[in-house]
Amino acid sequence: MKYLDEFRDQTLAEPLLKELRRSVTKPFRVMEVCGTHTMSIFRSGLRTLLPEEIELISGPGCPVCVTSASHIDAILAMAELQNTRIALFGDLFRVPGSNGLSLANASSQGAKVDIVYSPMDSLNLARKYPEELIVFLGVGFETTTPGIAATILAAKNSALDNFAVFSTHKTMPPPLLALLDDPELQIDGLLCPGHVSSIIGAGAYQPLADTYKLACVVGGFEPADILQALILMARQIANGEARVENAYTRAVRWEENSRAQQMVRAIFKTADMEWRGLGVIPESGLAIREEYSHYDAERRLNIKLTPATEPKGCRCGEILKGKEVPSQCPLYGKRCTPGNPVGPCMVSSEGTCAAFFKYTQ
Amino acid sequence: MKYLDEFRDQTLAEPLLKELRRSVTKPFRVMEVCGTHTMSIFRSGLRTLLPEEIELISGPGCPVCVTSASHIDAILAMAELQNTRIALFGDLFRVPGSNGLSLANASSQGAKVDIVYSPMDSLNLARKYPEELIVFLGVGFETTTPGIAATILAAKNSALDNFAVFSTHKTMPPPLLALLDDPELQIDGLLCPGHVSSIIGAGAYQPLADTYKLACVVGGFEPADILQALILMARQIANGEARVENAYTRAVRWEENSRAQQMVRAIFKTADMEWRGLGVIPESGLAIREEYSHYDAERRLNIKLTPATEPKGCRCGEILKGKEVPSQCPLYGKRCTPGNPVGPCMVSSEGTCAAFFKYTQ
Amino acid sequence: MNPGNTILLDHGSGGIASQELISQIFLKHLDNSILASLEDSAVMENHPGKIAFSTDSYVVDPIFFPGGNIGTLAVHGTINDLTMRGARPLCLSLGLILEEGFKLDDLERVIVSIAECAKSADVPIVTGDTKVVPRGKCDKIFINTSGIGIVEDGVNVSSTMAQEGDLILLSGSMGDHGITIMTRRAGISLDGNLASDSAALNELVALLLDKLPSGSLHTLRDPTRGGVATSLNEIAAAAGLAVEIDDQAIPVKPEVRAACEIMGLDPLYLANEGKCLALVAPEQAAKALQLMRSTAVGTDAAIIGSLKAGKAGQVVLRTAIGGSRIITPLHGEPLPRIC
Amino acid sequence: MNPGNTILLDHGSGGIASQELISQIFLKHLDNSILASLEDSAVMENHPGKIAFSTDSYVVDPIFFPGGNIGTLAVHGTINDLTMRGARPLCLSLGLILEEGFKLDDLERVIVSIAECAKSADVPIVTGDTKVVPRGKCDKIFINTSGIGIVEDGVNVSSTMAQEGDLILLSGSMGDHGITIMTRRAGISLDGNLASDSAALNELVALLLDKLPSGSLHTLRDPTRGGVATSLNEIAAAAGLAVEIDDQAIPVKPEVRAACEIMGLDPLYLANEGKCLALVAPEQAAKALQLMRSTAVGTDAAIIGSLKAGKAGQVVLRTAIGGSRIITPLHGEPLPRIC
Amino acid sequence: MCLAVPMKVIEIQGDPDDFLSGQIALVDADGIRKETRLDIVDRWPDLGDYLIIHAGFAIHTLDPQEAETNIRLMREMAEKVEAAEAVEQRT
Amino acid sequence: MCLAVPMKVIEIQGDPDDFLSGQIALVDADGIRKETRLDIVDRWPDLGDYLIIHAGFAIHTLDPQEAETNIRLMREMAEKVEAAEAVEQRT
Ligand code: SF4
Ligand code: SF4
Ligand SMILES: [Mg+2]
Ligand SMILES: [Mg+2]
Ligand SMILES: [Mg+2]
Ligand SMILES: [Mg+2]
Ligand SMILES: [Mg+2]
Ligand SMILES: [Mg+2]
Ligand SMILES: [Mg+2]
Ligand SMILES: [Mg+2]
Ligand SMILES: [Mg+2]
Ligand SMILES: [Mg+2]
Repeated sequence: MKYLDEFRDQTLAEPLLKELRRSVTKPFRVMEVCGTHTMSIFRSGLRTLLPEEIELISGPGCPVCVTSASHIDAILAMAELQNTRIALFGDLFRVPGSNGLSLANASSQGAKVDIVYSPMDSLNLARKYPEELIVFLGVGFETTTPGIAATILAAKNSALDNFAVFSTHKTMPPPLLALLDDPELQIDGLLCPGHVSSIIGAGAYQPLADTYKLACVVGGFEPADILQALILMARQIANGEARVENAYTRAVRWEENSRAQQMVRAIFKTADMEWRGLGVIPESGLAIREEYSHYDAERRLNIKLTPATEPKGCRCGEILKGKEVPSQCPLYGKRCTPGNPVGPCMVSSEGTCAAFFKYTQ
Repeated sequence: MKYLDEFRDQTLAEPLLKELRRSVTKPFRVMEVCGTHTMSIFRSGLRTLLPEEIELISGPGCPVCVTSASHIDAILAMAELQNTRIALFGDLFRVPGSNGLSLANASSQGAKVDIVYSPMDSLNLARKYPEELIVFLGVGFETTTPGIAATILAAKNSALDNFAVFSTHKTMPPPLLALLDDPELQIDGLLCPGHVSSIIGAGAYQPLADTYKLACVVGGFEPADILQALILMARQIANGEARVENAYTRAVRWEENSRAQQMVRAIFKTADMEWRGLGVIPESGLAIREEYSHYDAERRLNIKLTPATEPKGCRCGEILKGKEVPSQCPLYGKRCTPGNPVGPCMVSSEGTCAAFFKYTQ
Repeated sequence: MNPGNTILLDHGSGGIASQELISQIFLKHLDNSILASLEDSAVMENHPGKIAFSTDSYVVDPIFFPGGNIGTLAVHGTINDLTMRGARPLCLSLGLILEEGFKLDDLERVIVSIAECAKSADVPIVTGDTKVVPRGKCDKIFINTSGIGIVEDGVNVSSTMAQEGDLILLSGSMGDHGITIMTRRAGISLDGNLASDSAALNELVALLLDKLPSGSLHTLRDPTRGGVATSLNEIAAAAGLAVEIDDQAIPVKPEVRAACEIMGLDPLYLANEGKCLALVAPEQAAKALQLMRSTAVGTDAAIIGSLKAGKAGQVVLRTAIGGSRIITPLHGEPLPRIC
Repeated sequence: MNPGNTILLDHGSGGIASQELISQIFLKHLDNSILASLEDSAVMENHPGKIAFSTDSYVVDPIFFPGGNIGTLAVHGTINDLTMRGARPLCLSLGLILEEGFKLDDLERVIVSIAECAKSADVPIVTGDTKVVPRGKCDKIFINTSGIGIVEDGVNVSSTMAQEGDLILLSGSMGDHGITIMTRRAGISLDGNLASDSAALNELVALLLDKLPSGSLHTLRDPTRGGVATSLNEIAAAAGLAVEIDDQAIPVKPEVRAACEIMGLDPLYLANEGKCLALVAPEQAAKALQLMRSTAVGTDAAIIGSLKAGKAGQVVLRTAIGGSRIITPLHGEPLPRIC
Repeated sequence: MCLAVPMKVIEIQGDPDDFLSGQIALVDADGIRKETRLDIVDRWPDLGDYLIIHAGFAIHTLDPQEAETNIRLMREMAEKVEAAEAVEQRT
Repeated sequence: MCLAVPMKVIEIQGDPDDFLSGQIALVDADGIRKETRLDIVDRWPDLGDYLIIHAGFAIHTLDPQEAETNIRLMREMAEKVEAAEAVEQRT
């Protein structure tokens, strides 16, 4: 595929790797914030090639994995309602609620559960099943939210009544701030998420660079992209700098995508949000505005979130900060396995706990 | 089974057959009015044993077979309605409407069609599917109608709202009169239907015996019952008598079953009725009274019967009178076969045309 | 295997959940070394003789019923079909289609029955397959079994081998399975001591093949769907002869007959799942009958008629009162009637 | 067959409607003398060698798709499973479960495909069974095929025969079938030139068996559900060895890769229906590759890796940039993702 | 028309004059048991009586004496025939 | 988070300023075609442009020049490394 294959090319990756090794002058720790970065690093085998001075820490950047058990519980309750059909991204299908049950179980019990590729596909479901309420599960960060906002607007514009969104939308900076505010968290650089940055602009990381003295580099998702980003980061660290740099210029500008952000602001407002493994983080989520409350599944179905009862013992918060390893968690390998995940680090197939489990069995 | 096996016994049937042969002094024609008699004569092989002086003519006494194509069309239209479930006796499942399609086809196209043993079973369906209207297909003669009347009353008494009956109920005397009024129809005796007579009483045939000078004998359904009835009939004919006799005294009295008849009269009133193969016969049917119109599917669903368009050419009327044989029908073996029956004589697996087809292939 | 204790779509993915199902339920109960190899196909020693091969799918509703369940039918049915050609059953395959949401406990109950039946008939399940379909796309569980058997040299049993004069034996009572299933269905509730006759016939047939002189057992047929009426028509048609049977000779249990009378059904058209027809040279019929009756599944065996010259393909029944009627094949699924 | 031109419950009754279906659709297209005898089981000549036996049920939705239909899968799938043990396929059974209301035209279309595939692979359908379930109790049509094959003396192909040093050949591109089906499902609409790879591999395998020195072809496996990732894990586990493969050597069509990128899927986990893995002694690998490439179904064949000493059961992938990752078996049905 | 079978009453519920109560009998034939409605039966049965059942409703309470008479009359007729035949054969 | 792929625009419907019209582009990658929404894209694309598509929405119109620069810069970096290495090896 054009604009993908070029950046996967070994003839590019190999010299970039050499340049990276050359640029690294001392050990440093990088948090790759974004789950898609984690995934790409894993799939390309990059982790096995990086100089050992670079320690990669996977951040809280998989929106599916950080969806809290109490949100899943609420979703399972909606799935049981008569005349309700749940539309969702496939990633969410197997994420468990507080009793270990997921939408895969709900589906097996007769809940109507449809996997869609795009939120717009759920409007087609609404047309196809006029007697049902289609509840789209709104998960995602800055990249995904604008499309869901646009879908709500499209529903309104086409007077589709039987459609609502259950919003668990999250924004990226707050959990990063929460992690970075922990003095014990020692990281030197942030590999900033490429597609989130397409929306919020590379400039959004300036405060992080300034406040926490972090080398912030926005990177694309192909191996060469990541290597280039790491080279820039290594150079900053070697030079004692802490700037925002953009290594993904083909997709990311310094400024935000204002069409997308305006769409989000029109439909959503900030709200407190619970994160799996991290608890409630103030102002870290997005709720549907009053004006669009008709499209808000939470209000329309009068859903009350049962206060977070995260499984006792999950150490994800500490693991995400790189302060602990999975085997220190009392649930690891016992109550918490890839087949029956408890925390986000096990839910994500490339999460730290899942990877640890898989490769140490 | 007690009270069945005794009357199937060869040690009884054999001497009765001899007595019958002895009692027959000249050829005579008997119409066995009732489809169950036809069936029993066939299943027991009695037809192969009777003296050849006795010619049996099968009458219009199968309530399923005489249900008109226009009634079936109306039923198929109801079966297509949303939130409607058809409950019916199994016999009706394959009876075709005017375009050759039956409830078996409707079912294959997604219509909800439930076969029941008793009309009361359809009240259970009404309880099980509260959002659907259960339409019970009321077919039957005097024997069946009282139970259906009692079912309507039970629905009313238990305030079951989602239940209605589509009434194609018929009464026996009118079509007999219609057939007997044809001067070309030459019959000497009537084998009167045992279970209809349980309800209407043997006395009901007195006018027929008087008017048409027919030997009328009420018979049970086991071989010995039928033989005994034929013996009584042969004796009457030998003696030039035309009386009503009851050879089924264990189940039939001279008087009607007034509890059953009162039940019918409370719920139904007489109405004109279309018969397959015979056309509309005045006052030959039963319609649900105004007071119970809530349980009348015809009114509740505003069903209009499309005027009888019996397939052109069907000679059932003549065949039922014994005036023609099936091969004289232009549809016989071509458009009309047991797999795709047109007239009642082919619908019933023991009907004259079906039997003719089966045993001459 | 999953917290909800039901079948999930993932159990049919071919991945880890499928493997868990295989090891925790299938291999646990059906274990044998050929099956356990989990290769694309089973490979077994061959035996001299011809190869018999048969397949049947089982979709019975309800899946559990007095006298058996869908699993017992699946094992017995295919064993019987093999046996009806005089084959010694060698092995079975097991193809499952499961509905998302099907209870794992019910699955295990079915698999345990399959294991027991396979073991008691000494016919192992050597290869299998499991698919899962979304809820509402099948009804709990459908099973296919196929089977291989070996027809020893000199054995030649088929409908075309039937000969004029052959006596027709029936190994037991008619209609038990069909009426049992019908009275379990919604809408028709009869209580009583009805039970399916689900049983394997391989021992009974092996006895006939062993003890009767070679060439005297001509035809075998198991009267399943369509009943003995349809099977006899098929035999008569294949043999080009007429069949004559005696109504009073056909064993029918009193409770089955009573249920049939109530619903207006004919036991000759109801399905059986552990019975066979055997056409035997007349001089060996008495011995064949005695052999059948010596087996647990053949205690009610009877000689019910014979093959005659006459209208090819016609089946005539002599009735209790000495009359006769022609028995046609089943026209449509038997349904309860009012007239 | 009926005025509505759809399957009715009566078509599964075992009576006259069933017989009409058999003669007017099945025998019309699948005709051969063994099937046409319509006995309880087929009886065939045996052949020297071991017996291979396999079964699979097919429940694919949609039933028609570019590159094939449920019928082509049913024939190819079981032929391929037999072939994966080095067997020469002898015959197939055909078990149909039909939904009341299924269009007879669609049924005939499927049967015609089955007939064509069976004929072109020279593996006849010798026995069959048809059941009909009420509307809503299955999804249009489910098919089971089981098959018998003969493994000639001296042939011994299985996962346990895989040896250290064996080279791993793949007969063609990955993911074609899986991605084609996924993009036909409701909710996910991609246009493009995607087509299932449904094909029979018996000729390709026969060629390898004939032309390679005896004993040099060790293992065959068709990477269907679970994809090549899962098949390689199964081989590694059975052989007690490690597998190492090269990502860049694995053939994937550009359009398949593009569709996978869009939906976040990995072609290594997608089903294939006309491909096989072959493990060959290293000195014969080049010849085996050339033989594969000489067949119509093997033009894109490639050597993708080898069997190594190492952690038993582990599969390691060398990535395009020279890194490595561990390939686990499929965890759950692949679903489109956003991250 | 009108398949109906005799079954023996083994239990009775309800009251002949109260249509609002369930008028139900449990009946048996050769071990097969079935609930049948008594709403339209001509005569309220006693335990041990036989009912003629059609489509779930008892339409008639069989008079056991009448039934025995029925059989007896037929038997007599039959015996007379046999006797006559025996005479014929002897002559 | 946020799987997204570049695909080439081959057809455009709707108007950048009218949210009520369907804002849709037909996009292609290696023969795979998909309709994508343009509601939230940063810059209204021209035919032949590449869009970055996430969950059915274009989130960014790829600047072809920027992309080429992107690749060029990487290549230059890579070439420099190779050249340096060649020098090293020679010495
Ligand atoms: S093992 Fe499970 S519970 Fe423990 S930290 Fe990891 S994800 Fe959380
Ligand atoms: S053959 Fe058919 S159409 Fe003709 S008289 Fe008989 S039933 Fe009527
Ligand atoms: Mg396989
Ligand atoms: Mg079979
Ligand atoms: Mg069978
Ligand atoms: Mg399989
Ligand atoms: Mg179900
Ligand atoms: Mg059979
Ligand atoms: Mg298989
Ligand atoms: Mg297979
Ligand atoms: Mg079969
Ligand atoms: Mg369907």
